[in-house]
Amino acid sequence: MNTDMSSKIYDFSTLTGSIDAALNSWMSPGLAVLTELVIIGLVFLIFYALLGLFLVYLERKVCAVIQNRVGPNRVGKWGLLQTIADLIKLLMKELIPIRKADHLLFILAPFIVIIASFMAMGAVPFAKGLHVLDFNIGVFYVMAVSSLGVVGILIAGWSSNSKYSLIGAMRSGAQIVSYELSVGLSLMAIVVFSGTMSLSEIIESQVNGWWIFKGHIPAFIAFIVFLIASTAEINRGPFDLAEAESELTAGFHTEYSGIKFAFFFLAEYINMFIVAALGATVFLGGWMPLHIGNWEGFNQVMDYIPSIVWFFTKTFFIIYVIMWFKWTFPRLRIDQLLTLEWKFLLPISMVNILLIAFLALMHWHF
Amino acid sequence: MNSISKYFSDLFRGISSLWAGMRVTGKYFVSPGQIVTQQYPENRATLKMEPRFKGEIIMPHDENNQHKCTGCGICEMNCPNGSIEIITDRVPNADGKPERVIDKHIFHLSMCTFCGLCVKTCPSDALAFGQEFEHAVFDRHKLTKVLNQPGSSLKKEAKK
Amino acid sequence: MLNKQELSEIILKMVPEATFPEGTQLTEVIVPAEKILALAEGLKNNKETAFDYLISLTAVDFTTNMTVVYHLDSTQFRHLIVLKVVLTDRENPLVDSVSPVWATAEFHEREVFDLFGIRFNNHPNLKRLFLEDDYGFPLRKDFRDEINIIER
Amino acid sequence: MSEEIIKDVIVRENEDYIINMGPQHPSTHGVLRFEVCLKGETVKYLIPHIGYIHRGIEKMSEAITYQQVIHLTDRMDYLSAHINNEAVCMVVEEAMQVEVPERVKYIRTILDELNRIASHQLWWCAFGMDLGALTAFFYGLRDREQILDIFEESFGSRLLHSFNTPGGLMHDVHPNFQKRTKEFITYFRKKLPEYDQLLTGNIIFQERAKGVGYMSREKAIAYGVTGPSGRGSNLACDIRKIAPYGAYDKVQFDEILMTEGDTFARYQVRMAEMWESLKIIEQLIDNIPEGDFTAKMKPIIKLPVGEYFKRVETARGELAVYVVSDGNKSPYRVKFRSPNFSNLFVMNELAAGGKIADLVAISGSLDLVIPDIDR
Repeated sequence: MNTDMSSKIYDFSTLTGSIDAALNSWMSPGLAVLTELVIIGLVFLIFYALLGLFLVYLERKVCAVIQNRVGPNRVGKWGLLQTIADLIKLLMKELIPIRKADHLLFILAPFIVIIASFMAMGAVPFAKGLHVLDFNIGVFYVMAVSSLGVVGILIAGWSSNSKYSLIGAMRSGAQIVSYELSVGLSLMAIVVFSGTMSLSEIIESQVNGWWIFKGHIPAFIAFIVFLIASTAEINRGPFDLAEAESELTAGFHTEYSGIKFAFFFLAEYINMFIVAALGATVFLGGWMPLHIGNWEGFNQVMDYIPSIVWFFTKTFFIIYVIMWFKWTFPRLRIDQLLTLEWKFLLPISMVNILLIAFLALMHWHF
Repeated sequence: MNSISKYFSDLFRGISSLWAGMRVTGKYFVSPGQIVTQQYPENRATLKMEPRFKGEIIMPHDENNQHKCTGCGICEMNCPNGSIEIITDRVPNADGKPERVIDKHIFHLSMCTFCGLCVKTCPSDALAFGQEFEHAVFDRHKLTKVLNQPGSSLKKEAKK
Repeated sequence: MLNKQELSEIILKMVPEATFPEGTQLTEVIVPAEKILALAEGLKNNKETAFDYLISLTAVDFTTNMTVVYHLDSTQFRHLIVLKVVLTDRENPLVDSVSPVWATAEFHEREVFDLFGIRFNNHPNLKRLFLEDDYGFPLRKDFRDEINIIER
Repeated sequence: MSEEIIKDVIVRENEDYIINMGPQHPSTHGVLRFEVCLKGETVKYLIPHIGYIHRGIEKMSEAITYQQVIHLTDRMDYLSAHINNEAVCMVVEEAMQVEVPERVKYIRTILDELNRIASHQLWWCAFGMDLGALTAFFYGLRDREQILDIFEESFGSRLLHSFNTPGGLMHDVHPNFQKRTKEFITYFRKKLPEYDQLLTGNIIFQERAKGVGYMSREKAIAYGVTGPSGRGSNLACDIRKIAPYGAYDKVQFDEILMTEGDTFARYQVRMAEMWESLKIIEQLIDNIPEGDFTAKMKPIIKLPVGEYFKRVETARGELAVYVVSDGNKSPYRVKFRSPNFSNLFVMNELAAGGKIADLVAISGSLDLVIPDIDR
């Protein structure tokens, strides 16, 4: 019954299949795969840059309206070109070499952070059929890759030979390492429900309702824990201790200038997108339209909205909530941050996992 | 047992306080009408400063280019940081007797702190505050202004 | 709340050499330099006076002498008193530091040292607060600085 | 810096992990440098270095007349400029035995309280921003604009208004001063609960502020900490109650005292003081007596020989003006006992043992204004 329903959703794999067939007809299979890789790389690069710039612009506008201001409105129609102007400015800025800094590591750090967010971006299912890396261990892969970012931050803090950045790096190291536990456990909750770790299958399993509704209370708790832990994972919101303006001026990227600073800046926003996409995929059913049980008419109507629109609205809703956190709450102190993780989030998510395993065993979820 | 209940009550009290804060910012997010920013360069035509705004010191001249400054120098004495210099010269008036007349009333806007003592202590109310506030100049010497316009003269009026 | 008469009796018991100038806005006491620390401790620990709050410690250069002025207040009785120490030696003015009695005195005394050059012995760390070391003592009446200060 | 100081810093440097917070630092609210010795995240000791904005106001005021000293004092604690000016005016008026008209007393007290609210609003913005709630900064400033517009309409300038002269006011208040002040009172009574909702109730804020930087009453008295910071540790030091001046004796308001003595207590004292100031203004705004706005004063003011002392409650604590006059038109010696000077040096006692984040919270709760420290 559910196969024909999902067939009506437009399937991008037909598009990718036709490109693949065309390429194979022109050139040898090896060369075809190579050009596909180049195309994917280019598409990703452009998407990456545009998304980063748009998210920076979105954050400045959202924060402006919350604070009763207008936000950027001078460069471009509604200030749309503002972030592009910022990028050009950062490109033109001089890369100030730091005396007695460890130059190799100093240059390497931004690249590690960017590569980590690039790799994590690969596993995100943008729409039905539009999926670059569809591992059968998707969730595990994203978790592993996103923890690479902290290595870059630590290297940046250590190599820029300044006391402020060292403190900032140490703080964010402790923070990210401890919050990965709760992110992992909250994602584990849905893996237990859906039985698989591959992101596309998790979405398929939500065809008759998103996990946050089907898993009722424990899934909702897991979603809240995921939101809090992932905000801490990307050094944002009430947990931005790594670059606490009022204490450490700019934390680990104090000494960076020019394009290296832009890498850190962009990577932070792309990490936010990845975390939001992951949350939307696992909890809110990624590109799967909202289906309610057996209301045929309602489900039909929902299917007409293309799946990519579903994905981006859910992701941008979560991004808005993350931004909402940042512009409302004061900053936590480093020891409160760790007690919140080890004394509150971790026990809650452990009990949650037990509860969910019991529910999955007894099939009490929908 | 009460420590567990305290644990949960702390948790829910905390979350409800967080939600209260988010309600405030959420309320302002959904009401862009509250935006208070003034688009300064664009609204220059409609921007009107308060009549008493202390923009700079000016010497009001009436229609036939006459002002009330007699060149007595009281404002120069009262200015705390010496931003007023009076240059007077002797001109024989109607009945031949040389009389002190103001030549140049030099006002260093760069040193003025807008304390208003000159305006207050001037016996003939010759000085006043102007509402002009755009004083950015590229050359510091432009900030040294001569308040009495060229060719202006003292306004004769019945002695109070 | 003690009035001037009772305060002067208590002080005379502690420091017989104290004198009380007349016609001043507040009750004033002139104390010899070596007795100031004893009087300070006495006034603070005495239950009736309980001067536990040093409002301000400053100095005035009367060209003939340098006077260190202590404004004291009691958080309990809220009666005010002004202690004065007259230092005639202008080259090396010296007076005991009252920082053991009131903690805030340590920094007021550093400011007085910085601007007047009055040294306070057994002061925890008598260094200048505002100015560099080679700069003179600006608030002295005989301080001349042709470059920065224009005599009008 | 002379060699001796450089050598001294080097000696201390290689033993301990010293970072300099300031003089350009987002959370020192001005050019003040904290030399902080750290062990990991906790602060071992802290040495405040001041003098970056020392203009020698006391030396300058020995060369200018009493009317001209007025507009030097609002450059000291620029957030309670009007209260500073009033202090010097009252010293001169008491010395000359000039009785100021009733109308001037009422207007001066209303403007003091408006100035206190504006100062507490800016403190709330900076304190929120120090702890990371950047939105609090904009809400506070948006509401502060209302007061600054009222000031601009009557005085002509928003922050540093030389509106007081010895003997009364420069000129009378603007005709619709009363109407706008009443509008502001109703407007701000709706906004203050939002401040509490956004920050005071917030669990993260309470965790950051409660129990941080405890100051006992004895330590507050020993270090001469006055104003809301002192009242946070149960020290009744409000000069408006001890030695009422202006129209404070005709007004009912209570002095806010907290006993906990930590950063959150100082925060609550200031928040409650905003409500009190609104109450004071409300009692005064409707019955400002008619009359002229200044007493008859000779143009050259010469104080009789002698010493004069006046204490005033600014937004940050007790400002005492001590004037020694030798009879001519400029004072022989002026000493400003500034509240921030004493409030600053208790920092070392409060911050030692805490984290860097606590150091920022404590310095925010003490509400330091650096030009007032250096004068």
